[in-house]
Amino acid sequence: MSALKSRLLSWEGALLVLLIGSWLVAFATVEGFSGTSNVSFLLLDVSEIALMAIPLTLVVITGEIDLSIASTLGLTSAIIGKLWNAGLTIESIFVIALCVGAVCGLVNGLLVTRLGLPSLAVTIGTLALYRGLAYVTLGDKAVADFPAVYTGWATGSVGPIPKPILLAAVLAVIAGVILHATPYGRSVFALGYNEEAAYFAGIRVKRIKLGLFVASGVFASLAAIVYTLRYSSARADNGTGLELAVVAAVLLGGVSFFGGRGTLPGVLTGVLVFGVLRNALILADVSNEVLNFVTGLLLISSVLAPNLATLVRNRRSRTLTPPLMEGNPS
Amino acid sequence: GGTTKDDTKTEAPVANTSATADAGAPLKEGLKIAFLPKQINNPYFTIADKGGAEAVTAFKGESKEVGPSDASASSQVSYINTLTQQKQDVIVISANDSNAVVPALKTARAAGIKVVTYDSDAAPEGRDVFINQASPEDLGRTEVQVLAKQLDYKGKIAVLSATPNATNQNTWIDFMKDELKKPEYKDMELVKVAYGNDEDQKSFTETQGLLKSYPDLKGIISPTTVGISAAARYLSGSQYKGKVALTGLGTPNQMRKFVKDGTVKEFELWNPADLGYLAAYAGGALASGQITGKEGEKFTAGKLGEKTIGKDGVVLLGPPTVFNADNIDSFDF
Amino acid sequence: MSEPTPVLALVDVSKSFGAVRALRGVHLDLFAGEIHALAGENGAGKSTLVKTFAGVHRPDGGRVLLNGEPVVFHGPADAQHAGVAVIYQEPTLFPDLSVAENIFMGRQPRGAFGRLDRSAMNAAAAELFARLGVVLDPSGPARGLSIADQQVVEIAKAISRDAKILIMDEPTAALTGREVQRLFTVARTLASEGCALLFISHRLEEIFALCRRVTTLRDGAWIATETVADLTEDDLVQRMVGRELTELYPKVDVKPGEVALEVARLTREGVFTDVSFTVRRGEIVALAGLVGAGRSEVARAIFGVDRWDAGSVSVEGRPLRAGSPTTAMAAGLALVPEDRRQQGLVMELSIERNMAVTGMKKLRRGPVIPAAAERALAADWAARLQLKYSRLSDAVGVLSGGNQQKVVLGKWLSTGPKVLIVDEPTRGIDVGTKAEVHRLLSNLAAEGLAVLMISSDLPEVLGMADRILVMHEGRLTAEIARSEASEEKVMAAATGRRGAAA
Amino acid sequence: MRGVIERLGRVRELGIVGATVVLFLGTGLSNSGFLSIDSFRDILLNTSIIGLLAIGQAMVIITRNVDLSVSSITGLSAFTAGVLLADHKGLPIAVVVVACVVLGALWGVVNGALVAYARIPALVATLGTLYVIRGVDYWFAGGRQVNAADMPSGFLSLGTAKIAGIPVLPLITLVVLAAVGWGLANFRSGRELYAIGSNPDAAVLAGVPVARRLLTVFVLNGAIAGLAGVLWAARFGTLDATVATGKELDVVAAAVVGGVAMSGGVGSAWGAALGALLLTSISSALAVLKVDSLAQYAINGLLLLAAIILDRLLALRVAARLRKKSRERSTETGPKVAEVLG
Ligand SMILES: Nc1ncnc2c1ncn2[C@@H]1O[C@H](COP(=O)(O)OP(=O)(O)OP(=O)(O)O)[C@@H](O)[C@H]1O
Ligand SMILES: Nc1ncnc2c1ncn2[C@@H]1O[C@H](COP(=O)(O)OP(=O)(O)OP(=O)(O)O)[C@@H](O)[C@H]1O
Ligand SMILES: [Mg+2]
Ligand SMILES: [Mg+2]
Repeated sequence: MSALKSRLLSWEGALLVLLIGSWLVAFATVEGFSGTSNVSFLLLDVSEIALMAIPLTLVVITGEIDLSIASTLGLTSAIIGKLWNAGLTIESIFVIALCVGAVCGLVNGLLVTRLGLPSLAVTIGTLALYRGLAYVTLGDKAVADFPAVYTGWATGSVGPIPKPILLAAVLAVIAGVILHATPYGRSVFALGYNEEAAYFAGIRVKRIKLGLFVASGVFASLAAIVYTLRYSSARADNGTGLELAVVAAVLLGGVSFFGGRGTLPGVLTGVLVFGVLRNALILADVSNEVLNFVTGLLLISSVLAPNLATLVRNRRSRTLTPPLMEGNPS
Repeated sequence: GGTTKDDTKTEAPVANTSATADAGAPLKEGLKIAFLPKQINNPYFTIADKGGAEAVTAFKGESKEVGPSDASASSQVSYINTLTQQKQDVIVISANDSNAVVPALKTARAAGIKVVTYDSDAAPEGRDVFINQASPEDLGRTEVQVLAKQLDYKGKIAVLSATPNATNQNTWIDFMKDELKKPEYKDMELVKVAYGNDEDQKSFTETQGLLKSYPDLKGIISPTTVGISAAARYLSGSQYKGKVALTGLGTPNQMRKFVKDGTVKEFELWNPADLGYLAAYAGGALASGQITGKEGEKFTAGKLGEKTIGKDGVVLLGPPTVFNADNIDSFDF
Repeated sequence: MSEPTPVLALVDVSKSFGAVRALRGVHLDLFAGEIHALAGENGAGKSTLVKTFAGVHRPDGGRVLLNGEPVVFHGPADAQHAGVAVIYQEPTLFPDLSVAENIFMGRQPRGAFGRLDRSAMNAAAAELFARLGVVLDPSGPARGLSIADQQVVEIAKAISRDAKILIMDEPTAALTGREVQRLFTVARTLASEGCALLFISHRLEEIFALCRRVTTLRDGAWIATETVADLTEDDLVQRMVGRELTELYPKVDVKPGEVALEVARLTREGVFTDVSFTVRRGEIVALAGLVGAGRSEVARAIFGVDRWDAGSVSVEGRPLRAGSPTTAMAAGLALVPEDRRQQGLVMELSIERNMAVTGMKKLRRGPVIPAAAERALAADWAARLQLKYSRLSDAVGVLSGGNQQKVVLGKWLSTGPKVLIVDEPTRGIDVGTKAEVHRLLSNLAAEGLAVLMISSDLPEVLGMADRILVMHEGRLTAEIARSEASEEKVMAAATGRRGAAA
Repeated sequence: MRGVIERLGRVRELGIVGATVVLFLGTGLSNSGFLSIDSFRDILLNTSIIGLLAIGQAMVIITRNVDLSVSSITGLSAFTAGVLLADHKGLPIAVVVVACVVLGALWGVVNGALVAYARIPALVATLGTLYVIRGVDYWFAGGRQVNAADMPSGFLSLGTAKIAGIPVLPLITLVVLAAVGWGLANFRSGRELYAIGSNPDAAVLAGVPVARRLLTVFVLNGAIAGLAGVLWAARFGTLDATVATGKELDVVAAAVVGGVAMSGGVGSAWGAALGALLLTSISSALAVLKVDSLAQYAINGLLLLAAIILDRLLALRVAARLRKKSRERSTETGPKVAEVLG
């Protein structure tokens, strides 16, 4: 554990250093970066990713994954548009939207926990399904005329901090406490490492996973509300492909894809690192292919760095730790 | 209580009507003009923006092309924001989502940046002028006419479009449907609108599907460069070659092979390079105060000569070129 | 007498893991044809030594000699090529592959075009099992085998290598008398064929029965290497523990109270049938039987880990819902499972987390768990069980096998259960600790706890149980009171020879 | 005398076969055209590329890893093929094929090294290289598009040519399938892949050269992706930097639908190929069934789920029967634990 902890700490530390470092470099070299308005653009751009990354972190820690979040976002957005055209009050629409997300998550959760299907396969399926339903709902139309009060809220900010980000921050703190300090969080880690042992210890494995999938859906629909409002545009294809960005952020944040390992602060730092680099590179007129490139390298180095460290350590103590410990499920 | 659709009224365009045009003013030098296409590395826009760059160098400005690699609705917004940060003089944009970009564009204009849309318009309050490649009405109707001639006004036809949300394609298709209502088309029937998502492979399989499910299909209109080439490629390799007519929008280089082997008789397209070129000059004129975007104002667009701003700030590029075996070799784009 | 050179030898070898010095200056020579015992408490360093022989660990200091020549094993593959075969303490099987392929992985018999010859492979495996006298389907999957069967497969794997050196780390921990005897016969044959064997066990009688020489370790240090014949069990314990051993089966007699656990006609399709019995407060009831009799399955069904198809279970008169460990725990049940790596512990989590995982509700202050309380609880039980550890925040996985078992016990005892089910509670636990655990169990019983103890260790069963239930092929075949219990009676019932039990 | 694993495995694949048959009959009823030779030809053609990728992916997943970068490798390879053919007229096609396969293999080396030696979880490593390789592709293409017209018709005809009435592309896929399928089932090295996926640590102790095997697997998969790229170029003719974007999920889906468990150690190349066939048949069927284009995505997803669920139910059934029969005592959680991703 100590080794593990230090590894984690070292990784979060490294991320933080990376974040501050890239921030300073951009601040010094990229003109237009330092403006407060730019800071809020930067943050606003990652607000949906941040929102969806929060529950996904927990989901991945339990050894599952949810690739359908971006499609859930699309479906919710489409339904928001449909209902808005139908003349419902925006407030009631928000409530319905959250329920839609909950249902989407519930479907994923039931398929994974009750039928014991691999979540990757299931959520690839629902990725297609939910996006499809979005098209069925809103077709090729786009709904734009949302009330200025709310679109204003979504684009508005307190000081340099956009309101959606504040929302995300509050939720993140709550989730962080739950994950790192409560019995629920302990159970999440335990079953992430060894589902069977957790089950033998009387942890309600299925219920916990189900709950997390539902949460993932709800947060996705929350992200949908933010997205729809800040672009004041409800469309069936909103957020297409966002899932990989979120997964990338979570992994960059040091969450082990095989479950059991990861922290929320790490993930949020990861999200910010992405935001800063993207923004800075675009400002510096770096072409899009380089953006792809950097994203990829970042992702790889996110694990390469700590691994090399451990590898070196092992060289010294000349112990052959069986490789791919990572690879061990449950 | 609560807010419903009826409570919201679309706010009036913030077009800076206060400003007055001075047609005489010279084109400023050193203008910073940025091109923001739907998607970077998309051949069509690459050509268009080359044309734009040519124009900008012509009036001694500096131009650049930035943009997302995915043509998704909102990915343009962060680029608009950064361009605003960089205090460009003009943003020339082809909107992926006519609404989603508006808030950002408003901020840009509030910061004194002129906004020109080309190829695909944004909501009027988001831009000063729109450079229209060809009036949607002309396009929609001519496509049908061209095809009808080829099948002498008889038989089932289908449309192979881009994404279900593509604004241009959808307006064109509406005009096609309207054209088809006319009596002379009574023997023609539009059986299906398929979507190839501007993906080569999807368009290819969709064409297959069309011909499977409608064996008696006589013609296909594909108003997108990706779609038409994919469809043409399937036809040319299948037993339908020459039996099923195909027309739509395509670039000569993509279609040359199929025009020569007889898969396709005719297709149309405007010259993308000219589109970018005109957009650049419009931007220059705006930034130099020659025009403000009001109807009737005039400006000279280099080799394209004088252009007049039409209703709600729309500038027409002119009628599209029709390509066929005779003229195709004289074009290279 | 001029000693021949040892086939494999450790000279002044030391190995540490961070703070833990698992081995310091250990000497060991293995001679062809001898069966050499390695004794030591939990955490003494036996498995570490084994892993150094196997090329898993490379020593920090000292040398490994093969036929007198220094060698460096860069990995298990090297060791295997050098003719070293190892049975690891923890089974290392491929659950998705067939039993036969598990045995012959990387050495599968091949036919034309390097195509591997499955029938030949299965035949060879069947032969090995026959030699070990066990019934196992070579083409069946390894997933779902009991610990015991897994151990059998491991043994088959090792002897199938016809290695020059065979190292066995607690191979008998999971086995019952019959399999052990078989294993010993095989071992003796191998030795007579000139193979050198290293044998580790916490069952001293086995060491005396099988081995010629014994090397003892204490806290990673080499204590002695002597001829078994010149030793008494007490001497050996003395070497291992460094003190006089207290009584091994400190059973205190208690007056059984009212019924705490009642199992009625419990049945699970194809696993066990019509199992009925009761356990009273203060009683220790042993569930004995041969490997595969289905004892663990009964335990798992009672605790709700597996569903049952018919019958009922009630704790203090209140019936339990089928298939819900959570309600079972709420009703006061606790199960110390058979397979500590897969079921008992979360290897990657710290000792304290593992201890607390069953008692989180109790530890909770408001919504959160105070780390201090968690640590206090863990520290308390670590002390009571005399756990060997460097830091409570270390991952349980780095503890020695026996110490891991203690953590599992602590984790369940800390819930203050009414009924405690222990499946092989002292498997892989050294004599010292064994005595501790036994005293713990009987004290708990004395305090009114009802204990159901599954064990393959007959002396333990006879020494600790007030009543002995015997299972055979998924059915209860006998109930024997402490007073008239004897090895013969139990074995008779366990092997299904009815008459004897009556 | 075959083992339970194989028995289970066979059943798993039978499930997919069943689903595919049902799909064909169902669609055939409403539109007999779907059952025409011609349409089978098209479906085979459409399957060949995804199928090829799925076969490679199966190898990787069996070792409890995954390779998401295949789509990018395919894209890069396809564009490279296009450029080679367009800019160097008269370059023998064989040379182009070899070049692309080698290109793919090289990226495979990168993936393999990252996973096997730097010990980065495959998902992270290959998600990373997915971005990196696509970046390289964009940089290389820089907005250029290679059109059918620029490539020799001899090459393009590959996409449509037939041998004995069967198109060439599916034949190529079949050859690869036969090779991989046989190797996985019958070579020691093939079996070792299952061992690695089933229990990596035990594999090390059993003396399996884990790192070397993993490297090989990724290289092979990369090479296959490279080959797929060439086929893509031949079949679709229009090539730019976006070729095959997003296909990685389809490929993984195909493998998983085909009964290759993400938790490693289970599945076969045949299953993966069948999975690919099922998925492509579904989309072809939808196009044929005059389903409203907007509803197609939804139904696609629905059917995908249906396929997985069906497969799962069959597996559970067999497990139950086994338990009753041979006193098999796999734990209640056991199978689920096995199914848990990674
Ligand atoms: N990989 C490891 N990392 C850290 N410490 C370890 C590791 N392996 C063993 N240890 C420590 O080394 C010491 C010796 O462990 P080892 O497993 O050799 O004991 P053992 O004699 O086999 O005990 P048992 O009889 O319970 O199996 C123990 O304190 C253990 O905690
Ligand atoms: N006839 C058999 N056929 C197949 N497997 C068997 C058979 N008999 C026993 N087994 C194996 O033995 C296991 C049952 O052992 P189980 O642990 O339930 O019994 P036990 O009495 O608790 O033995 P242990 O002493 O190992 O706990 C099953 O998992 C199964 O793999
Ligand atoms: Mg040990
Ligand atoms: Mg048992």
